[in-house]
Amino acid sequence: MQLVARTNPVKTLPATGGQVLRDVVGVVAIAALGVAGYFLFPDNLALLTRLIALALLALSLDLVVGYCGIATLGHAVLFGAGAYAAGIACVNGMTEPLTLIAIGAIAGAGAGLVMGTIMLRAHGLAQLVLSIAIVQLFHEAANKASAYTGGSDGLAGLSVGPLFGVFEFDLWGRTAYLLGLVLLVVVFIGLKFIVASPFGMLCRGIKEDPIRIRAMGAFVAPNLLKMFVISGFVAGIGGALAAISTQVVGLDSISFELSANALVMLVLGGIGTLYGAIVGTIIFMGFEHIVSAINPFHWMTMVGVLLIAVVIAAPQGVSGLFDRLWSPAGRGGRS
Amino acid sequence: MRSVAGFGTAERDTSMQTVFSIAIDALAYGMALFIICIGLSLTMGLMRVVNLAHGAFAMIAGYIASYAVRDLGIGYVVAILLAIAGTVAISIPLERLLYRRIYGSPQLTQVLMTIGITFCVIGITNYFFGPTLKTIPLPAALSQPVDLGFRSVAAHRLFVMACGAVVALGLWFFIEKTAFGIRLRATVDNASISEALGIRTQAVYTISFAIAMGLAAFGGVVGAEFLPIEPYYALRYMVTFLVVVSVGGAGSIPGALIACLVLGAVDTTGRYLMPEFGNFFFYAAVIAIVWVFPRGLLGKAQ
Amino acid sequence: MVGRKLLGAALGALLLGTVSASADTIKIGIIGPFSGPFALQGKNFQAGVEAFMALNGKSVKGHDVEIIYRDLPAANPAQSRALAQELVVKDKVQYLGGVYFTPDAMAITPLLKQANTPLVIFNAATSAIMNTSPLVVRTSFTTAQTTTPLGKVAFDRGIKKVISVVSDYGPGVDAEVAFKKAFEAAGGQVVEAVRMPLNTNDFSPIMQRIRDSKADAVFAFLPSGPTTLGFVKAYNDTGVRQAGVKFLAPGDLTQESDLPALGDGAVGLLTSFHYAVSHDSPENKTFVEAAAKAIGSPEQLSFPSVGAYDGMHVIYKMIEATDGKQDAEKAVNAVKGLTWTSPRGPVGIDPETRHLTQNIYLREVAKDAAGKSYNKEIQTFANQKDPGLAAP
Amino acid sequence: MNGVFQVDNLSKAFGGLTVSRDISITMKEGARLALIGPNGAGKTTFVNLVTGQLRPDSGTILLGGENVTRLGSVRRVRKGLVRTFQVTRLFSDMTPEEHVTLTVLQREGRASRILSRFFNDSAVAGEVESLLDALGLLEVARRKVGEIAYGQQRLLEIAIALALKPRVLLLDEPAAGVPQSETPRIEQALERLPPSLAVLMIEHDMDLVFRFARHVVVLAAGEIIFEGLPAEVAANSKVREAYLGSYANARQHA
Repeated sequence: MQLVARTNPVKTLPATGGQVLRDVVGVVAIAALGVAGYFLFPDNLALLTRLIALALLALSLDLVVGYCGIATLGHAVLFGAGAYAAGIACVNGMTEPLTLIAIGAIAGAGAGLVMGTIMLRAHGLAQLVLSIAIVQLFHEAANKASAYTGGSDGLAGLSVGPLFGVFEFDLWGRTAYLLGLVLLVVVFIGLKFIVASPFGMLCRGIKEDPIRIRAMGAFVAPNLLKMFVISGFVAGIGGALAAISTQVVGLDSISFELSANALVMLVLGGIGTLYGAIVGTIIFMGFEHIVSAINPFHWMTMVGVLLIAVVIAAPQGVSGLFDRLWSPAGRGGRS
Repeated sequence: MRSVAGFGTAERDTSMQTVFSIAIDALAYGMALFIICIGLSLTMGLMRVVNLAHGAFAMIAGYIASYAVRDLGIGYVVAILLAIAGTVAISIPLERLLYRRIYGSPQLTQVLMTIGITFCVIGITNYFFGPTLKTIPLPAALSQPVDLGFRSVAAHRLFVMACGAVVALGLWFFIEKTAFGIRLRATVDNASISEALGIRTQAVYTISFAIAMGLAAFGGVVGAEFLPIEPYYALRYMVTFLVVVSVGGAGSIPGALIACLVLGAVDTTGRYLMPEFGNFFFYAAVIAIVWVFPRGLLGKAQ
Repeated sequence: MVGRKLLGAALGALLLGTVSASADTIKIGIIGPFSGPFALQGKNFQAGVEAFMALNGKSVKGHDVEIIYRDLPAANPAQSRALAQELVVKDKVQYLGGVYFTPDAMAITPLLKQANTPLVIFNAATSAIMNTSPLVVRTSFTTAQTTTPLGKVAFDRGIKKVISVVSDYGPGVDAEVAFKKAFEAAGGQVVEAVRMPLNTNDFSPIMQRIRDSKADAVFAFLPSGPTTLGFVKAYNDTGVRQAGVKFLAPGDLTQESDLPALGDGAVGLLTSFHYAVSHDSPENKTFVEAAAKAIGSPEQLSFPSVGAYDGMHVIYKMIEATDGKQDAEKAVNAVKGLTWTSPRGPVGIDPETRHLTQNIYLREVAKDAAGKSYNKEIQTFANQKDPGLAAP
Repeated sequence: MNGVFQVDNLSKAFGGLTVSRDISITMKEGARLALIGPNGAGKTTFVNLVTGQLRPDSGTILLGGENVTRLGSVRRVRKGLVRTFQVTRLFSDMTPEEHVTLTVLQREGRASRILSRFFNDSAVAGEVESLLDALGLLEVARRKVGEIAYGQQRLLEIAIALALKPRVLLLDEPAAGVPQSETPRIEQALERLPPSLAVLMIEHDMDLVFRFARHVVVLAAGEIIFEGLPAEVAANSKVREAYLGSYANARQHA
């Protein structure tokens, strides 16, 4: 035991600080961008609120895809669970917005537990297919349970009470937007802590090599499941935010299409950084909004071209491109 | 007494007929799926590309065939050949320009690229051909019902089954028994050694891609009676194709065949017995199969 | 990263901020599926709007009218609300119109009061939408409205037993319920009611069930497009038709834009609906001419166009009544009880429900002299209200 | 004979092919055992059976007197049965410091914690530093593993294993793939392993085996054919026949 017992190292490693500084800058940038959005686009707040809800979904997806290496095309299950839970609670008289957000988060976490339990059985392509099957089943179940969910007509008639009893969710959507922005920043900071925690490192390790992690004496499946639950919590917040701000929950919120969109946004922005999730959502939704306003009939081609262009110009996603610009010397080795 | 017994027999006959009838429907649907999907199984299993744009190429073929038969008055068989040739001709430059960049890329990058291609194809099709359904009129021989004794079946369904069998056998022979098949498998196993052995791997990839697209085209045209051609085809059935191929085990011809037949049977039977829960059956079967065979029915270990 | 994002934001502002209102222009925001799987219906909205403006001018009482289209490819209430909010707040539209899907309409109605903006629905066909806001007017139809007369007519034509087969979603269930009620009230019997998933590709097992049910006719409802085509094909191919089982459906199934694809297989199908492109009247002739020009090829013309056309008529009347001032309540009150002759026949806005009262026609798919399929109107049920709203 | 690690009559067959037959090994504290044998003798299978990657068909594995045969691989690691890999299994995007820190935290049951920082415990940091220092990895502690030399990666494998404070350490070819110039560093690291630790090493490099091992077991075709002192191995005719002869031949030809 001599190796371990020795306590006076010859050389001492300096403290780590660069990453923390970068993250502080990043969080401030997100908050500043959000506030800027509030003043620059006062008439587009509903759209921006939707963007925030989807950014939360993309962030949640990044936890699973980017930090655990689990590809999923069914992540909307977690988002939809949050949206429907908040929606159903609201229709049944629970109108306090923060409570609704909490209900959504818990429902999302529960859905994450179910989804994770099933998906962790398989690997690779089979896992992807499981995720698709699960989202289709949930979609179908939500359609069937129309007495509770409104089925394909959507769950309407949500009248959310004012935030803190003061701020109404009105036409201009200021309350919803600011609530969303605060949630986003808080969640982002929380996630930055989580991915930098021992647990976050462990998950990164599992992503690269589960056998190595087992040989280190750590269980793989329970940790991945834990990440699924956290991911569900975040997606559930996103879903509840969407439900509160639009006052309607539709089947689209628990669909394959939404799952695929979220994955596209995330990969577009770059996986495994958390920033990529936000950047990807802004680019995808912003681009879609602009081109579909310019030409509502044939904008899809332009979105396709954008995706192809990103793969060619920045295979690591847009934030990967940014990373290369930020430190041209440092990260050349990533492949 | 006799009448009761007679009634019982009649009852059993009807139920047997129903079982046969459902089996025939299931077989036809499964085979149609197989023809469309097998090309995707090749690209995913042998070339390791998750080509979500597979359906887009099947759709292009459908448009070509529809145009050829309806507007140019060309015969059905010639139209099929024309559609295959046309689709392959469109796909080769795309392979050179786009797909070649994503061989060996992470799956998610491939997903992004091929979804992008799908969006473009949909947008362009919508622009030039409009959003309406396009049919491919069948020749008289295929549009008549054929009497099988206990029921009549559209001749086209029998044709699809025959096509499926031919494709399965032909492809198996091609990959297992021909010189090109050997090269293809060698390239897949280890591209750099194959290259050292003098195999032109780029050419092998291009040809394999062209074959996969040709199969997509064939499936798109022949299967159009089941999956009608319209611009949204490429996205509408993307999930079905992906699921079927993965359940079978990417790259395995018998795997894809079994998956199509099993899922076709589950789908058809489920929709007969309890249509209101039709999708539940299909996806529950998918989950069950993947649960038991985490690599797909006949998928190879990593 | 900050720089990049701000650059993006600035670019966005540049692109989005260019539309500025001139004082004398009244803007109308139209939301519809202009791309995606339902793009054809969106195109029909546009054709209806453009046909109306071509025939009635682009200004009302000296106020210029400007249309802003916003794409909503599939049912997506969150997106719908965001688009409506943006149209109201940013683009300053005075009227909202369009909306193809029910949940999308449901997402917009809570905004109307605060926005002081009426919504004229060109399509979304669930009865309940009208109860969610007093500022909604609808110029389309409801599934119950178009389906109910079919129940009686089926019984009168000697059909006693029917199997109902619908897609398992809101409109499908509405259709099933409405038909069953009307048919059983007339004395018939619905022997079986099957609801199948929306994304069914192969209908042969359903056809087997229809055969097994020994019904005289099948009542069907599916979303238009590929599913309808597959269903009608299976009806012909599997011998259900040859076995003498009649086909009854609301007219959504045989909409004109699908008829070329349905081909000979559709001939003889019986449907009930509020509008056929072939409707024989001078108003319709003018309309079809203008709308066909707007949409490019006349084969793509279908029922959403007439919903949009009449919707524009209502909006023009609203502008007239308010003289260009934004007053949603006054505008809606002005059109309550309004009657006019639409391309589909005589229509009126029911002052109670704000839904359109109109004729429903029984039609049969037939071939014209040139061999083209069309919906031939063979019977008229005059002045039908929405039974879904009449009896809540 | 009771030791810290005892394997009794371990057998495993894949279909009809027996890959391990009746293998019994006992190790005491401080043991230095080398497991050698020609390619395909079943050495790595043996490690996989012992560490729980594979289930044996029969036989028992005792660790400190406790039967661990039915435990999963993770639980065995937690009880002190630790292995390294023949081909390095490391996270190319992480640094050696991160690898060892993660391992130490995991050993202390803190690796799954969400609400704590990765680098904030000075005791852990001190232990990590001394481990890295002992294996000569301090100067590359903050480099990404993908960028450091292969020999250093092999050393990191050992550092990770040691960070788990094992009772029994299984080294699967610690010098495999390491260039000649870097082997002395590996040897040095092996020499300085804690004396009380029981070490089982699989190795092809006979020089390393003779220098390191106090006891040698020879495996051929899944069976133990020799067990004894290193000095006796070369003299044993069975071993010469089954292994050393062909091995020497192979070397001459190579």
